[in-house]
Order: sequence, then structure tokens, then C-alpha cells
Amino acid sequence: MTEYLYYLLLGLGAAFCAYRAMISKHLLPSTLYLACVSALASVTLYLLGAQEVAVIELSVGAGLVTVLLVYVLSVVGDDNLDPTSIIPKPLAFVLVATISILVGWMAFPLITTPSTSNEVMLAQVLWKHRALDVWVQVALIFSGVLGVLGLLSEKEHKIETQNESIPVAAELKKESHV
Amino acid sequence: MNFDPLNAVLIGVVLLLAVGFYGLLITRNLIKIVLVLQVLVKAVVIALVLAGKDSGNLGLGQSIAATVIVADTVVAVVALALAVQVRIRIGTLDLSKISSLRG
Amino acid sequence: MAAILIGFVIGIPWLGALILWRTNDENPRLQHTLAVAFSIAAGFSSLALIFFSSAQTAVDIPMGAFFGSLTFTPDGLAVSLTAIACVIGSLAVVFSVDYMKGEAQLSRYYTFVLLFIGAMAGLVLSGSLLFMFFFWEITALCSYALISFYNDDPKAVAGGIKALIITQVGGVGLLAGALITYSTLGTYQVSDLLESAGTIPANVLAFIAFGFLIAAAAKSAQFPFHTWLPDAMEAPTPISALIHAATMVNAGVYLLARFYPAFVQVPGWALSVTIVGLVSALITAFMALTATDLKRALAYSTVSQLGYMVYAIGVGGFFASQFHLLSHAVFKALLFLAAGAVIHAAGTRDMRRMGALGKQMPFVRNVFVLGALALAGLPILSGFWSKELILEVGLADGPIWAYVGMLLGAGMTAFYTLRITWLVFFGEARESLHVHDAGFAMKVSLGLLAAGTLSTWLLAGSFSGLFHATLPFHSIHELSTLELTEEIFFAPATYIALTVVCLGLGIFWMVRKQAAARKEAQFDILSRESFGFDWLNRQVTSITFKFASVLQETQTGKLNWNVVGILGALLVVLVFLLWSA
Amino acid sequence: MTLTIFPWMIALPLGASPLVYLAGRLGWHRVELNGRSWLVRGLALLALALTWIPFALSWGQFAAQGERLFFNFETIGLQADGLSLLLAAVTLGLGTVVVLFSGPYMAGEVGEEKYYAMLLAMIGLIIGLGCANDLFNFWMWFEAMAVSSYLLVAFYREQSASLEAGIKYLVQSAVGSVFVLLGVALVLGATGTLAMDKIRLATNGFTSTHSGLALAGAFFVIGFGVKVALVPLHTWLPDAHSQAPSGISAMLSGVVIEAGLIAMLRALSTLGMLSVSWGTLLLGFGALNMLFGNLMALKQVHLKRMLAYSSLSHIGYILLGIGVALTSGQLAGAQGAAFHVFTHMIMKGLAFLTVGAFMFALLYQKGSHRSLVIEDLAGAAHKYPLAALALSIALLALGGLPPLAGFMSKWQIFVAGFQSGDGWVMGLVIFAALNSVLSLGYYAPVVNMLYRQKMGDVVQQGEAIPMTMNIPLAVLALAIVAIGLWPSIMSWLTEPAGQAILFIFGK
Repeated sequence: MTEYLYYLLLGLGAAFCAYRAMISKHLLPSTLYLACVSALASVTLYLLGAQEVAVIELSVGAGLVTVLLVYVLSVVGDDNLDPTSIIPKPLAFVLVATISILVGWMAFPLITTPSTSNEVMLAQVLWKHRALDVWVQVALIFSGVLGVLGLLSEKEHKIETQNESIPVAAELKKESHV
Repeated sequence: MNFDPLNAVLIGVVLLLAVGFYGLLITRNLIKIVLVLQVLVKAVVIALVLAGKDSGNLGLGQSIAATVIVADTVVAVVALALAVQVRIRIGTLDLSKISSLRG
Repeated sequence: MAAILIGFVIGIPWLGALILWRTNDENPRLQHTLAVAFSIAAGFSSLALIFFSSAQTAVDIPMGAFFGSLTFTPDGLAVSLTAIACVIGSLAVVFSVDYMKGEAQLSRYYTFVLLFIGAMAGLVLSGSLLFMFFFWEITALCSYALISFYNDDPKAVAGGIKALIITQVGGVGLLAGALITYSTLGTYQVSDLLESAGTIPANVLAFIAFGFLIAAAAKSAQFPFHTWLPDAMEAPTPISALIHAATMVNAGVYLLARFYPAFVQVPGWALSVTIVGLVSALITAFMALTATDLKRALAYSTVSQLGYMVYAIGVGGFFASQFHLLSHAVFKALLFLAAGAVIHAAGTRDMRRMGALGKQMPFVRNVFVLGALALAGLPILSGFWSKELILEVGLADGPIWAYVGMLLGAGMTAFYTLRITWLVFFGEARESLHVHDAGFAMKVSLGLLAAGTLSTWLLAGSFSGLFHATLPFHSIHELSTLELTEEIFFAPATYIALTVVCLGLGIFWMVRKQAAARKEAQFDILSRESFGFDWLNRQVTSITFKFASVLQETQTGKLNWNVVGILGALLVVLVFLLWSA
Repeated sequence: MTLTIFPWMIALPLGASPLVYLAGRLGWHRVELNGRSWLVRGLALLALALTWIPFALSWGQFAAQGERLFFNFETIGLQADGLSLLLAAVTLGLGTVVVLFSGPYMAGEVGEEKYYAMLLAMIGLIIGLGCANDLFNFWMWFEAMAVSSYLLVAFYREQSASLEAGIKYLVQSAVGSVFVLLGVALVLGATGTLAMDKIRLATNGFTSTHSGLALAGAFFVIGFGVKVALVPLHTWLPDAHSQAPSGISAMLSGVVIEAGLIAMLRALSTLGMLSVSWGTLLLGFGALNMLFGNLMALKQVHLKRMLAYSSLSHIGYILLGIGVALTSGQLAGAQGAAFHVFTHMIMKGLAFLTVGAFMFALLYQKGSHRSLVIEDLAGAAHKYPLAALALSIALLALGGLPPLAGFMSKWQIFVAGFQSGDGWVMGLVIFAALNSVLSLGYYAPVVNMLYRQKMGDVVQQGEAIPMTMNIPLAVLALAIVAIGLWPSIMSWLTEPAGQAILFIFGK
């Protein structure tokens, strides 16, 4: 029962932080709230018995990503955010609420009392059993690095930048052929 | 009501997902969209570990959760690089202004 | 031997198409020569094929699972239509030598003409429904490409797309019919369908039958799909003669005739065919009464005459229908080509600006008059025999109201035929058009067609013999030409029809003075608009486009809305799963 | 005991990818720009040419053995069945053509070496995706493939439209991948394993509908559906496909969305007894895709955008075939869908590449990077007879006119629909056929425009299309005609693929 409450509080806390991150008017507090979400998530993971993942989450999720975000903010600057959303908020709320309820309702029966875990070392699963994942991950990281290099490298393409906006199909007159 | 602790974790996951999706719908800032995607990834990571634990395969759950964290960080980095380019070239991060392609 | 000849009638034009596509437009002489050579070779092969006709499958190439076999059967129906396609095709090509002189992009023109001739032969010879559909669509493609040949002209482009879309919509009927056949019988073979039609459940057979009827109506420009043919007149005139008068539009009639023995047992089918034929024949005859565009008037008359053939099938006159198809192909090709010569010389298609052209182009006038008399159904030209035969069958086996309608149509045919001839060649000149008579190549093909108009009816006996020998499912009686003429000569229907025809001619003769000067009335506008069917076509198009415009709004380009799409779809899927569980 | 050779299909392009990149970056500074171009594209082409060898060998092995090939790598391994080989063939085929085509197209672009490196990586990853045999591993390939395509979509990063398309593509793909992972978590939670064969065994034990697995299936449909561009998850597709470099548009449209579809099928197939529901669902999406894609394409003036929307409708036909296969167990449906995947690759690949060739000749050489509108092509046939013919063939084939490939593959799908004997499905087939007719309403005007007798200004000022671009176009165009005239020429590839679809769904 107390364990239940712990988890519930952690979940609520994470969701609350996520919400704050989302509605905050400036990007820096958002980033910090995201770090909080990450921290709370890693506590949850720790309590679930996934100590190694908790560490990774804390270092990568809360650490690395926050640093990255802060760095990006320093590059792009803090836009003053217009709070009105494009989507009517009630629509967004109803849509998300309905889906959450349905998903929760369908997923809940899955939870059974866990059978005793046969403890396997993470390292062994990751590096031995699932070595292929690691290899694909290497390819993924390579692609990601190339992607970032391609997007941020200093050199300019030979074509000059064209600031003309692409004409929108609807605005161009099209003689109807039929 | 079943007070299995894992149920509470599931509630947490669903809540995080809900907030994340809500965020995707109402956020207009590109950087924040990336940020919200990270929230969703956190929910997924917890869900994977939870699934591993629930089925008695915590090692498996942990292993794939760790992989997901790394993979999605790469995606976030690429997304941020794109966002930086968008800010430089289009001059805004406001999604309602990044909509020249329509119709 | 039959297999080789079948290879020739399809292969020679297609090879020619391939070669002509590679020729350079800088050298039109070579292009004309090649096109004429290939089409004439195909024409002779098709004539030779007649002597090797049989009910047996001559070519059988397995195409693998789900595609059946590619088979060709040179039976009487097939070889006669192949001969029409190839011979009239080669005459149209010969005519084009003069008509298309100096036009740009001749390689494209001849490529598609030759592709069409081969495809048309393939369509009628094919013994497999899949490949019948295959060739069916190629003919539609060629027709589209040639209607839009002058594609700097938006009217030609629009006409081409209209023809393509309408015939394709009809083609769906053939597709469905072929697929149902395959899924019930496990084969695409035409002969299997004819043989085991009785074993197919009645409602399934009805689907096939009506599917084919839709396809046939669309291809033959029958009611309610008749709107595309007049707009197809933007094509170069030899194309109108070949594709839109003599061959492709007959494919629908061919389809109905081919499967008549299988479908006649479907309740209501024969009656529907009769009605489609009747309505088409009558409304387009009405439209032809007031048309002012020479080619459109002829196009209306084509639809009307096709209506006669469809009607004939509906009342059970298989032979009458095919006989009329043969004579109509010849005299309508003649009329179109002669009209082409006039248009080529006068530079306009508007009959109100012509008049008294006969003095300046006597040869064209003579052959046109010959064709017109055949169309009106005056003895002893080919059109007379076949039309009388249709009306006779209609009186004997069909419902009487349909017969009366068709009789009325015969009167109107006489009326508008005389009107066209009068407005173009006789009366007084309304504008001083300086025209010259047809060129040599034109005269050759016109002369041959005129000879055909005078003489094809003599073939009636061998025609019926051919059918009798090679169409096991149609039960055709063999009649010699003499017996046939006797039969028509002594039938009372003949005299009724002739009276009506003379009445039609007489009425026009009385009003001929007003014919050219008449002011446009409400009726003219209505008939030019196909009595509302053109409006209907336009409505369908504009509704489609409006719907598309509304849908375009959904592509907002805003990421948030895109995510709404994802979540919305998830919601729908979840609801579906919960509902179906 | 035979040597397992098929993993080399994956390893070769993936291994060559960093080599190509390094060759372009390091130690070659002295070489002039053009020389570097030749080096990277030559290396890329060599790598792909070499990859055909393991493909051919593993095909032979597969055909001889008559069942799946396995390659065990610790506990998770790879497998190759008909579907994997179909995907490999499609990817390698189009990939080779695209690399050949891209030579002049991308020559001298900044980041050219990245382009080829990413393209090779993407090819390897897609083939790997087809061979994955473990649900999570499968996601890894999928995500890696997505990551490798982000840069390619936003390759022209000076252009705001490219960036916009790239960011939309990225975010929507990421949302999709979150759903896939949630599905993986649910399957793991329910069965305790991730190996697909074991999951299948476990789920067959569930007698009644299992709500968690149904939810997992819904997540798979939506998650992979974003990549497949099911309407209404498609919104990224017209942007990404029209803004990417033309070779990439061809890859995205001809291969990547089909890879997503195959991924979706593999994931769904593990969920056991629900296949009828999935079939119905896919039929519904198929109908929506056909109509929506066609109507949207009808109003487009930009050629690439029009082609992108036409991809939506073609995915609809493929879904129709698969839906029929899943609801009624028709081999014709599965095989027809596989066939259409193949023919769509050729047709859409050719269409995008030809448009690319025109953009290259008419715009890029003039220094303009605007997108090509239909009007620009007025009378192009006079100056570019081969390219104009190729584009006409591609478009008419997409419209389903014989004697071209698209007709035959659609026909096979339609056969399946009618063989199922279900009235609704037959109605859907008729609907699909009518949609084909509707699609001619936008393909035909383009063909008309190409053959205009008067040349437009843009065409008159255009440069020549280089031979290395024309050759791939001619090859693809010939393939379209050949398959249209002799459809069973491809059944060695499509039949095992169709059987594999039925097999994984236990039909």
C-alpha cells in the first residue's frame, strides 16, 4: 500500500513537472522542469529495480539533454511565447482525455502480480544476448551524428538562399482541364 | 480497486503520456515540442521497465529501456539541430508561422 | 497459319508504331510512307485471316497464376471486326497522307493510329476476358491521345480527358464482369463463360451481364454515356472516321453481341439493352436535327446508328446488328472522311458558313451523297439492307413501342442526313469559301469506301455463313444473299420503313429554305447540351473539385493539427477495436 | 550446413557508409571537387553492386531450401523470408538506380559525401528492418532508418521549405515511434518475450480477445501507420516527399513507406487471432487513402507534391490487397499487394526521378531551386523526348493503364477482392477501380502538357539532361512495359512474399 502511494506520488509529481514544463512561458524553466521529470522517472525506475537504467536516465535524460537544451537556448535565444494555442484547448483536452481513459482501461488488465524475476545482469543481457541491438544502435548513432553534421556544418551550399516563400497550391490559379 | 504497486506506475505512465500528447497539441514552440517528445520518451522508458518487471523479465526490460534512452537522445539531438536551423533560416520557432507547405 | 496471321494483324501495326515513334518529324515523307505500308500490310493480313477463321483457339500462351492464358480465337465475329479495323484503318491512314500534310508531330499521330489498329484487332480476337480488357483499355488510351492530338487547344484536351474518364468508368463494368467470371469459373476464357453460363448462379450472372452492358454503353457512347463522343470530334478527322465511327465505338456492340447467348437468359437484360439502344438512337437523332457543326452532326448520327445495333441485339437480331455494324462502318467512315476533305478545304466545321460547296468539289460531293443515302437507308445501298433487317427483326420479336420509336428514328435519320448534305453541298453559298477538291490519297480512300458502300451488302450471305460456321453458341442460320434480299423485299416492314424515310426526306425538302437561316431556339440549346447530360457531367466534375478543395483545407501545414490527425486516428482505431471485440 | 550469406546484404551497405563518408572527408582535400564527386559516388555504386551478390546467393539459398533462412547472433538473430527478400530486392533495385541517377544531380553539392553515406546507411537499415526477427530489435532498425532519412529530407538546409518538411517529418515520426514502443512494452508485458516466433506461440494460447494485445495492435497500426502514411497520419508525407532531393523522394516513396508497411504487418502478425480485425481496419484505411490521395492530387500544381499525394492512393491499393489477404486468406491478395509494392517502386521511382531530371535540366542548372509546376513542362517532349516518354509511361502506369506494370498489379489485387466473395470487399474493389479512373484526371493533363506542340519558355531555356541520368530512366521505363506485358515475370519474387504474409498471419 505504501509502495503504491510512493509510485502514485512519483507519477503525479512527474506529470505535474511535465505540465509545468509545457505551460511555462520561458524555455529555461521548461528545461529545468524537464530535468525534474527525468529525475522523478529515474527514481521510479530505481524503485522498480532497474538501477542501471535509472543511472542512465539520470545522466543522459536529466543531465545530457538538459545541457543540450540549455546550449540550444543560448543559440536561438528565448522567444517570448504566445500562449494561445493553434488547436482549441477544449478539443485537445477532450481528445487526450478520451484516449488516456481508453488506453488505461485497455492496459490495466495486463498488470499481474509479477512472477519472481530471474535476475540477470543488465550488462550480460545488453552486451551478450542483445548484441544486435547494440550494433544497430551504432548505426543509428552514426546516422544521427552525420545528420547533425549535415545540418550544422559551417559550409554553405553553392546555391544562394532563396527567401521567396514557396507558392501555396491553393493560391496558384490552376486552369481546370476537365 | 487493485492496489498492486505496479498499477500506480501504470497510472503514472498514462498520466505522463497524456500530458505529453496534450503538450504536442497545444505547444507552439518548436524547442518545446522537442522537450515534450522527451517527456513521452520518459513515459515509454518507464513502461518498458514496467513491462519487463511485470512479466518477470526485468533484465530484458532494462536492456531495451537503456537502448531506447540512447536512441531517443540521438533523435532529440537531430531535432534540436533542425530546430536551430529553422530558427536561423525561417527566423521563428512558432509553429503557426512554420506552415508554408499546405494544401 | 491462323496463329501467324493473328500475330501479323496485331504485331505489324505495333511494330509500325514502334518504328514510327522513333522516326524524326523532320522527314514527313518517310513517316507517311511507313505508316501506309504498315497499315496496308495489316489490312491484307486481316483479309487473309478471314479464310482461316474457325471456332478453335489459335494462340494459347499461359501467363501464370491469376492471369490465365493469353488466347486468340479467330471466329467469324472476330475476323470480320478485325478486317473492318485493319482495312478501314489503312484507308484512314492513306487519307491522312493528304489530310495531315504539314502537321507537326506526325510521329506521335501515326504511332497512336497504328497502336490503335493493333489493339482493336487484339480486342476482338482475344479469347480471354483479362486480355480483352487489356486491349479495351489500350484502345481507350489511343482514343484519348488522338482526341487530344492538338493539345495546345484546351477544347481538345478537355474532350480527350472526358472521353477517357467516361469510357474508363464504363470499363469498370467490364473489369467487374471479368473478375466475377474468374472468381466463379476460375477462368477468363470467353468460350468457357459462354459454355457454362447456365451453371453460374442467376444473380451472379446478372452482375456480369449488367456490368458488360455498362461497359458497352460507355464504349459505344450509348445513353447515358453518350456525351463524350460529340466532344471527341476535336480529333483530326481521319481519327473520327476510324476510331469514333468505324471501329472503337463498335467495341461495345461487339461485347454485347459476343456474350448475347450467355446473357439472354438473365431476366430484364435483353429489355434493358433494347431500351438503351432505343433511347440512344432517338435522343441523338434529335440532337442531329439541329446541330450546326458538321462533325458533331455526324457524331450524333453515329451514336444514333450504334443505338440501332444495340437495339437489334436487344430484340435478338444478332446477325442484323453485326450486318449493320459492317455497313455502318463503311458508310460512316466514308461520310467522315468526306467531311474531313470538306473541312480541310474550307477551314471550318460550321455548316452555316458552308453551302453550295458541291460545285467546287464534285468528287467529294458525289461520294458524300452516296454515303448519306446509305445512312438514310435508301435502296439499294448497304445501309438500306441492314437497317431494314433490324427493323424487321424489331417488328417480329421486339416490343411494338420500341419498334415505333425506331421507325421514328429512321424518319429523323433521313431528315438530318438530307439536311447535312443540303447545307454543305447544295443551296446557295452563304460565305465565299474558296475550296479545292480532295487530293489524290484522299480520293483513293474515299473511292474505295464508296465502292464498299455500294457493294458490302452483297457479302451478306458469306457473312452469315461465316457466323454459322464459327460461332457455336449463337445459333445463326445461314442465308444466302439472294434469300436475304428476297426476305427483305417481301417483308411488310420494309415498306413501312421506306415510307417513313421518304416522309423524313420530304419534310426536309419542304423546309430546306429555312434550314440555314433558322434562329437558335431553346430546343437547339437543349440538344447541344445533350438534354442535360452535359450539365450532369459538369456537375459531377465541379462537385469533385469542390470536394477536393474542401479536403485541401485539412492539410493545414501546422504541426499541431498534424498531431491531432495522429491522435484522432488512434481514437478511431481504439473505438473500432472495442466495438468489434 | 550451408553458409548463411544474407546478413551481408545488410552489412555491406552499412559498412560502406562510413567508408564513403570518410573517403569524401579525409585525405582527399587535394582532389578537386569533381574528382571527389566521382570518388564518393563510385564507392557508393560499388558497394551496392557488391550487395547484389549476397542478395542473389541468399535468393538461391532460399529458393533451394524452400523455407526461411536464419542467422543467429547471440539470442536475437535475423531471418530472411519472402517478405524480407522482396523488401531487399525493392530497396536494392531502386537504391542502385537512385545512386546512378544522383551522380550528376548531386554533383558538387556541399555534403555530397553525407548524402551518399546516408543513402547507403538507409538502404542497409531498410534491408535489416525486413530481416529483423525480434520485436524490439525491429524497432531499432526502424528508428535507425528514420534517423538516417531526416537529414536526407532536410538536405537543402538553406531552403525554409525543406527545413519545415524535415522538422514535421521528424516530430511525426518520433510520435509514431513512441507508439510503436508502447506496443512493444504491452507485448512484452503480456508475453514476457520479444522474439516474434515465441510471441506468436504465446498469443495463440490466448483464447479470447486480449485487450492489452488489442491495444498493442492499435499502437502498432498508428505507430507504423505514420511512416506508411495512412490517412489521417499522412500529413508529413506531401511535404517531405516534395522537398527532398528527387532521388530521396523516389526512395521515400518507393521504398520507405512500403518498409513501414511491411514492418506494420510483421508487428501485427505476432498478435495472433485478431487478424480479421486488422484486415478490416486496413481495408478501411485503404479506402480512405485511395480517395483522399486522389482528390488531393487532383488540385496540385506542383509535380512532386502531386506525386506525393498519388503515393497515398497507391498505399491504399496495397492495403486493399493485404486487407483482403487478412480477412479471407487469399493468396492473390497478399501476392498482389507484394506485386504492387514492387511495381509502385518502379513506377513512382521513375516518376520522381524523371521529375528530378527535369528539375535538374530546367531549374538547377539555372541556379533556381524552386519546385517544378506542371506548366513548366509545356512541350518538353520536343526537347527531352526520352524523359518525357519516361514520365508519361510512369504516370499512365500509375493510373493503371495497360500495357504497363501498374495495371497488372492492380488487377491481381482486384482478383483477390472478387475471389473473397464478400460483397463489401467487391464493392471496395469497384471503388478502387473508380478511383483509378479518377486518378487519370490528374495524370492525363501532365502527359498532355508534356506533348504540347508549343514549347514553354522554361523548356526552351532548359539545359540538356546528361546521359547518366537518362540511362536509369530508360531502364525503369522498359521494366514497366516489360512487366505490363508479362506480369508473371515477377512472380518468383512476389509469390514467396505473398506466402510469407499469409504464413506470418497463420493463414
